Amino acid sequence: MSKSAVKAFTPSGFVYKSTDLPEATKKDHKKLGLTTDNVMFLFREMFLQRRFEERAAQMYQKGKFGGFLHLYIGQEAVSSGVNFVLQPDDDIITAYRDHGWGLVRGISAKAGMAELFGKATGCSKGKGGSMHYFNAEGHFWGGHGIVGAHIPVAAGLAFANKYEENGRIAAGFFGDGAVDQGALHEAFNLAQLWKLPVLFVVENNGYSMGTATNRHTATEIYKRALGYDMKHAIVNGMDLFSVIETMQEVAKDIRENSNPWFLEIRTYRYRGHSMSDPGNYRTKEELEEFKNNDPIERLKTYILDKKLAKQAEIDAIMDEVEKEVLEAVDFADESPFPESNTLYEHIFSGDDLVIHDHK
Amino acid sequence: MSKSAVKAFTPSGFVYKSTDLPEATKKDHKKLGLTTDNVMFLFREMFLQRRFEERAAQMYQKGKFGGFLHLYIGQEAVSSGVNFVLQPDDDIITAYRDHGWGLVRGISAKAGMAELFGKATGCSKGKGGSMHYFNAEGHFWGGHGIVGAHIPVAAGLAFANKYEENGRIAAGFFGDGAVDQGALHEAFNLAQLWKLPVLFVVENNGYSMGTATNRHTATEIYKRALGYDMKHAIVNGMDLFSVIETMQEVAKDIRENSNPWFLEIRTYRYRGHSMSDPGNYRTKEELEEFKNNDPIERLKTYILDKKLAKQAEIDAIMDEVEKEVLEAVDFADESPFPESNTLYEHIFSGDDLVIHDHK
Amino acid sequence: MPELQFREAIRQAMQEEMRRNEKVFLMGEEVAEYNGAYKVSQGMLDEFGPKRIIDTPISELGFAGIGVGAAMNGLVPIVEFMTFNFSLVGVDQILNNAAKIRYMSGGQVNMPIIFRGPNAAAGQLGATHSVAFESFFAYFPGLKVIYASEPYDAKGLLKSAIRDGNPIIFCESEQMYGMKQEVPDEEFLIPIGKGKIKREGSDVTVVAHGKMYHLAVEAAKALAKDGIDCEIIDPRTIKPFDIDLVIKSIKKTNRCVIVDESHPFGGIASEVGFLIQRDAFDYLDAPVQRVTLPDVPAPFAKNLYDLWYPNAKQVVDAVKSVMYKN
Amino acid sequence: MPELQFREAIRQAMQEEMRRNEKVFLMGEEVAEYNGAYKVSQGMLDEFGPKRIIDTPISELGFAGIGVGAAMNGLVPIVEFMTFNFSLVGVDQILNNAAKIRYMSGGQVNMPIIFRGPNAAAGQLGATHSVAFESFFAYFPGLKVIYASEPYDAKGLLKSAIRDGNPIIFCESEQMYGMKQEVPDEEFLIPIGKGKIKREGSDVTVVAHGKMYHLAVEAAKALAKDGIDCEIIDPRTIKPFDIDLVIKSIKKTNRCVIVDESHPFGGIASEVGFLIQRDAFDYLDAPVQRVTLPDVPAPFAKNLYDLWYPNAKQVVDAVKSVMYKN
Ligand SMILES: Cc1ncc(C[n+]2csc(CCOP(=O)(O)OP(=O)(O)O)c2C)c(N)n1
Ligand SMILES: Cc1ncc(C[n+]2csc(CCOP(=O)(O)OP(=O)(O)O)c2C)c(N)n1
Ligand SMILES: [Mg+2]
Ligand SMILES: [Mg+2]
Repeated sequence: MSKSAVKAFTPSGFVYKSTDLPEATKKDHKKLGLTTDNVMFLFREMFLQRRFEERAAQMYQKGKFGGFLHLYIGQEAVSSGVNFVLQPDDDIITAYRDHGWGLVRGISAKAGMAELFGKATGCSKGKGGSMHYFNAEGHFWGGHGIVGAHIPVAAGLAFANKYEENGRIAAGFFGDGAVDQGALHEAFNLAQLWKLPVLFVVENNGYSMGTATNRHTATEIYKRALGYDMKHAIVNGMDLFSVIETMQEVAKDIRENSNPWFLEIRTYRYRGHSMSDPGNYRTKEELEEFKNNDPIERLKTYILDKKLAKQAEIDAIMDEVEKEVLEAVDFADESPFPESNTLYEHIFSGDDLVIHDHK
Repeated sequence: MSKSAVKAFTPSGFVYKSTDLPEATKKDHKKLGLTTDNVMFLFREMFLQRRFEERAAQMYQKGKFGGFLHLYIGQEAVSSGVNFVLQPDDDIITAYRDHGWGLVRGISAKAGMAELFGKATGCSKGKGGSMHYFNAEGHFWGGHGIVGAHIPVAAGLAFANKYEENGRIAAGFFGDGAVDQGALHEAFNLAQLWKLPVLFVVENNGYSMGTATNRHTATEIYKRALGYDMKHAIVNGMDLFSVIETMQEVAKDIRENSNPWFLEIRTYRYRGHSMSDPGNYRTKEELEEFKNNDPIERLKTYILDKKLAKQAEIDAIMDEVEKEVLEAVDFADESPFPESNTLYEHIFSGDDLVIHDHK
Repeated sequence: MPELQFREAIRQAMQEEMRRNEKVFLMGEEVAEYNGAYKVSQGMLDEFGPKRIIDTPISELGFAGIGVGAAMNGLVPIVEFMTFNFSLVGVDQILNNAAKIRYMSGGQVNMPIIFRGPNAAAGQLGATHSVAFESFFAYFPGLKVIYASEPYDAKGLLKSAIRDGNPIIFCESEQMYGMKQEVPDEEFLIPIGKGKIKREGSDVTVVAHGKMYHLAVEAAKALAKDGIDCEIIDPRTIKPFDIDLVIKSIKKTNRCVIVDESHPFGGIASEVGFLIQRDAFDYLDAPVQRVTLPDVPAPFAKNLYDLWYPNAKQVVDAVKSVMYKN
Repeated sequence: MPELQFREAIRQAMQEEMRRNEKVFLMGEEVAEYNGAYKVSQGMLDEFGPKRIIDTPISELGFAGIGVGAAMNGLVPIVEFMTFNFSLVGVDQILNNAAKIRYMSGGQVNMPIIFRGPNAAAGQLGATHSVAFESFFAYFPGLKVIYASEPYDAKGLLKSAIRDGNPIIFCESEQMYGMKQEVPDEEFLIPIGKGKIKREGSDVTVVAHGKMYHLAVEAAKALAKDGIDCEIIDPRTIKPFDIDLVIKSIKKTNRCVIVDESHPFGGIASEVGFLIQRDAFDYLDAPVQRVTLPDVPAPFAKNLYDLWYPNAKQVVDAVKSVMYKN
C-alpha cells in the first residue's frame, strides 16, 4: 500500500462543520402565494411544535414517562413547510423523530402528549410511545424506529396511490444517518424504475447520533440521486419560505409526472440525539450559528418587519400555544393507562384472539 | 394523476436490447505490455473455461449431477482479463456463476468438475457444488448464492488488506441483477468513506434471470458510482484487451491510492440463466450479435491475423484443453463421494464436534 | 373433480381472489413475463396485465417494504419470494414492519399482506438455499404462518389468507409444485388455524406438515404392515397452531412423533413437543419424539444430502421407539 | 477482588484480547468517538486508535458483511450492534454468510467473528426495540450463541469467544450493563458450552439465562421461605446448550421450570423443555413448565409493559405448579 493510503477508516477528529446551509430564498410570502393568515398559521404551528417538545422534555426529566425521547427542535420549518404545500390526503411517513410531523398532521397536542405518557388517550393508544405516533385518518403513517426501514414503505404508499390513480402523492422523511441504509437504495431504484409519485426527503441535521454527516456518509447526500437519474434539490431547512418554495415546484412535478424526487433539506437539531445525549461531539459555536438561523425567530422577525402582525398579536398566539401545551400535559397526566386487556389487542384485525399459547 | 403517469410499473413488452457494448480498445497486445506467450496463455485459459462448461452442461443433461448449473459461457474475457492484471495474492470473490473464476484462480479442471459432481475431490470437497467454488489458498473466496450478499464481503476482504497494510487489493464481481440490492449501496458508501482498496465490478450480461437490465434497474448502471463520487468506467467485456487495458489503469490506481473503483463491464451470457431456462425473453438476433463478438473467436482471429501462432498451434492448444476437460470428467466420475461423517465436519473450526442434539 | 398440481392450486387461489378484489396484486422476481420461476403464476400476466402482475428487481427489502406501504394504504399485496431463503435480505420489513405496525399504531393501520414462496430444502441447492423458515417466522408475534402439504389445502388456505387482512407467511415447496390432487371446481375456503386428521389411527399420533406430511404417510403405510396404526395430523397452519387437535389425539393414542423438516433448535417439533408434554403429561406413555434435519447446513453432495434430509425410515424408527418396539 | 460493572467486564475482555492479538478490532455505531452508545467501549479509541476502534455508519448489512470478509481474510472482527434488533437489516450476512461459508467451502475458510450487543427488552422502547434473539440465532447451524447473566461469566466467555475462531453471537443487556460483580484481576477464560449450577437445591430445577437468571434468583429466595429449595442452572451458553447438566439436575429434582425472556414459539424454553421430556421422561414428576413473554409485541405503556415482561411472581407460580403446590 502506498503512503497515500491513510491508516484509519472512518475520518476522525473532533470538530466538524456538520452541514452547510444553502442560501435562503429571496421571495416573500406573497410571491409564494401565501396570505397573511397562512403566515400566522404557520408561525403558530411551528411554535406549537417547539413548545410541545420543550414541555415534553421537562415532563420526561420529571420522570413522567419513560422510553426514548427524540426532539425535533430546530427542524420545525421542514414539517410545517412541507405539510403546508402537500394536500391533506397526501401520505406522510417519517422516522422516530416524529412529534413535529404528528402535530402538523392532525394529532392534537393532547393526543400527542398522552402518547408520550403511554396513556390510552394517546394518538397510538399508548402502544407506540414517542417513536410511533400514528394518525392514519390524517394520512400520517408513523413514526418508525428502525433507521431507514420506512423508506421503502414510503414508496409503497406511493405505489398504492399510483395503483389507485387517486392523484395523491406520498412523502417519506428520514435522517442523514438513514441515507447509509440499503433500504434507501432499493427504494430509490424501484421508485425511479416504476415512476412512483413519491418524495424522498433527507432531513440532514448534521448528525447521526454523535456522528457528523461527513464521518458517516460519502460525498454530498443529494448526489445519491445521480445514481438513478432522479430529480433532486438542496434546500435551506432553517427557512420556512425556502422549504415552501421548493416544495411547490416539486409537489406539482410529482403530481403531474408521477416521478420520484429526492430533496436534501439541511437543518439542525438543537438538542441531543435523545434525552441521554450530552452532545459532546459538536461545538457550542456550531450550535449557536444554527440557532441564529432559528426558523421560528426568523419568521417572527419577518412578520414584524413586514407588519403582518403586531408584537401583541404574536404574544397572544404564543400564550395560546403555551396554554394548549399545558392543557395537553394535564390531559396526559390525568388520562388513564390502557386497560390491561389491550395488551392483547391490535395485533391482528378480525374477531378472534389469535395468540399462541395464551390462556 | 395526470395522463402522463403510466398505468403499469415495471417497463414491459418483449424485445429489448439488453445492453450496449462500448467500443473495444484499439491497442494491440504489445502496447498493453503482453508477450506472445501471454496471449497464447490467455487464449488457452478462456478456451478452457468454455470447454469445461460445455462438457459440464452435457454431464448435467446426462444426469451426472444435480442442483443448479449456471454457465459463464460468453463472459470469459472478464475473468481472464481481470485475473491477468491482478496479482496472484489479490483477493477475488464472485457470485454463483463462478466456474470461470475458479478456473482462472487455480482450481484445476479436475477439482472443478469433481465439485459439480459433488465428490470428495472437489474444490470445496463436494460441500458447495456449482455455486460455491472456493480456493482460499489461491485467494479465491467463492462462489456465493445470495444475490448481492458478497459485495460487502468483497469490501471486507479489502478492509483486511488495508488493515494489514499488505499492498493487496480485493475485487468483487456480481451480476447486473445484484446492483439492485441494498448490499451494493452499503458497501459502496463504506468503501468510499473508508477508502478501501477494492474493485467492484458488475458483469452486466444484459439479464437478471429473464429480466432485461433496463427492466430491473434505473438508468445506466455505471452511474451508481456518481452517488458516492466513486471512480468508475464502462468496459467492453467481449474484448479481452479492453478488459486488460482498463484493469491496468484501475489496479494501479487502487493499489497506489487505496480508493474504490466501480467498473461496469458489459458482456453477455449465451446460455440460459441456469439449465432449466429456455431463454424466451430475448431474441435470436441479439444472441447472434453478441456471439459475433465472441471473445475467444476474436482472440483467435487476432492471433492468426498478427501471426502470433499458426492454426495448427491453436488446434493443438484446443485439443490439449479438450483432453484436460475429458480427463476432468473421468476424474469426477470416478472420484468417491464424501465420507458420510463429513456431513458433520467443516461447520466449526476446532476439535469438538459442536452439533446440537447430535447423537 | 379435476386434478390440480400444487402450483395450479396456488395459481387458482390467486386468480380467484384477484378477480374478486381489484386491490389484490402479485409482485416478485420473474412472476410476470417469465411466468414465474416455478411457473406458479403462469398466464397471470396475460389475464391481469402488468399493473397487477409485477416483475420486480432482485430487491427483496425494497419490494417487501413497498408491499408493506401498499398494504397500509389499502391494497392487498401478494409478495412472492423466489424462495424464502432470499427473504432474509428483506426480512426486517416482515419482522419489524409487517408484523408490528398494526400493534404500534394502536390498531389504526391494517396490514393485509401475503408473503409467499418455496420454503425448505429442495434438493442439492446448497446451504444458502435450503432453510425451513416456518418456525423462524412463527417466533414473531404478529404473523400468521401457513405451510400446506396438499393442493386442496393450499388453495383453500391461500384464499383465506388473501381475505384475512393480516400479514401472512405462506410457505410452499418447490418439490411439491408438481404434486397432484383432486380439487373441487366450486369455491371453497379452509380456515386458518385448523389442523386436520388425515389418517385416523389408534396407536400413535404423528404430527407432520408440508413435505413431511408425505413422509408420515409413507411411514404409516410401512408401519401398518407391522400392525402399528398411526393417526396423522397435518396442522396445515403453523401459527396459530391447532394444539387442541393434537392434544385430543394424544389423549387417545398416548404417544406422539413430530416430523419437521426444520433444524432441531427451536423448530416446530420442539414447540409442539413442549406443549404436548405440558398439556398432556399424564396421557403420555412415552416421551414425544421428533424427526428433523440435523443441526447441520445443507450439504451439496448427493450422498450427504440424502443422509441429511429426513426420511420415512427415521419416522418409522421414531414411531417404533415411542411404541417401545425397538 | 475488584467489582466490575457488566459493561466494564465486556470492555476488559475486548481490551485484553486486543492487546494480545493485533488482528482483533471493534467496529459499530458510535463505538469510537462517542465511547459507545451504552459506554461499553469507553476509552478504547484512546487506547487502540481509530484503526482498531471504528465508528460505522448505520449500515448493519454493510459492516456485518465487511466483518465477514475481514474474518475470511485473517482478521478477528468484533461487530457491535447497537442492539440486536438492528441486526435484522443485516441478518443475511450472519445467517447465510458467517454461519455457512466455512461449511460450503469444505472447511477452507475460517470465520472468526463476534457479533455482540444488547439483546431483548430494555424497558419501554416499543415493539421494534425489544426482541430476544437468542433462539432465533440458535436455530441456524454454524453459529454459537452466548448470553451471560453476570459480569464474571461475560468476561470469561467473551474472551473465549474472541479466541474461538468461529462465528459467535454474544448477547448482552442494556439493563444489566450497570450490574456489578467481583471479577478477578488475573486472566481467566470460561469454556463455551458449559452451564453452571449457581444455586444448589433439591426440589426443582430452574433453568434461566441472561436477565431471567436474576428473576430466578429472586424467585428462589421467595420460595425458600415457603420451604421450596430451587436448583438454579444458568446455561450461560445457549448454543451449544449444556443439556447434560440440566438432565443430571432433573434426575435429582424431578421437576423443571425454564425461564426465558423470548416469545414462546420456538424459544429456548421450548427447545430445552422438549429435550428434557425426551431424555428425562421417566424422571419427571411433573410436566416442564415455562415462563416467557407472551406471544405479543412489546407495548409502550408502562402498565402494559410490566404486564408483558416476565416477573419473579410468575416464576414462583410455575415452580409451585410443578410442585403441585397451588
Ligand atoms: C437499523 C438501525 N440501526 C441503528 C439504530 C439506532 N439509532 C437510532 S437513531 C440513530 C441515529 C439516526 O440518525 P439520523 O438518521 O441522522 O436521524 P436523526 O436522529 O438525526 O433525526 C441510530 C444509530 C436504529 N434505530 N436502527
Ligand atoms: C437475494 C436473492 N434473490 C433472488 C435470488 C434468485 N436468483 C438467483 S440468480 C438470479 C438472477 C441474478 O442475475 P444477475 O445478478 O444479473 O447475474 P447473472 O445470473 O446474470 O450472472 C436470481 C433472481 C437469489 N439467489 N438471491
Ligand atoms: Mg441526523
Ligand atoms: Mg445478469
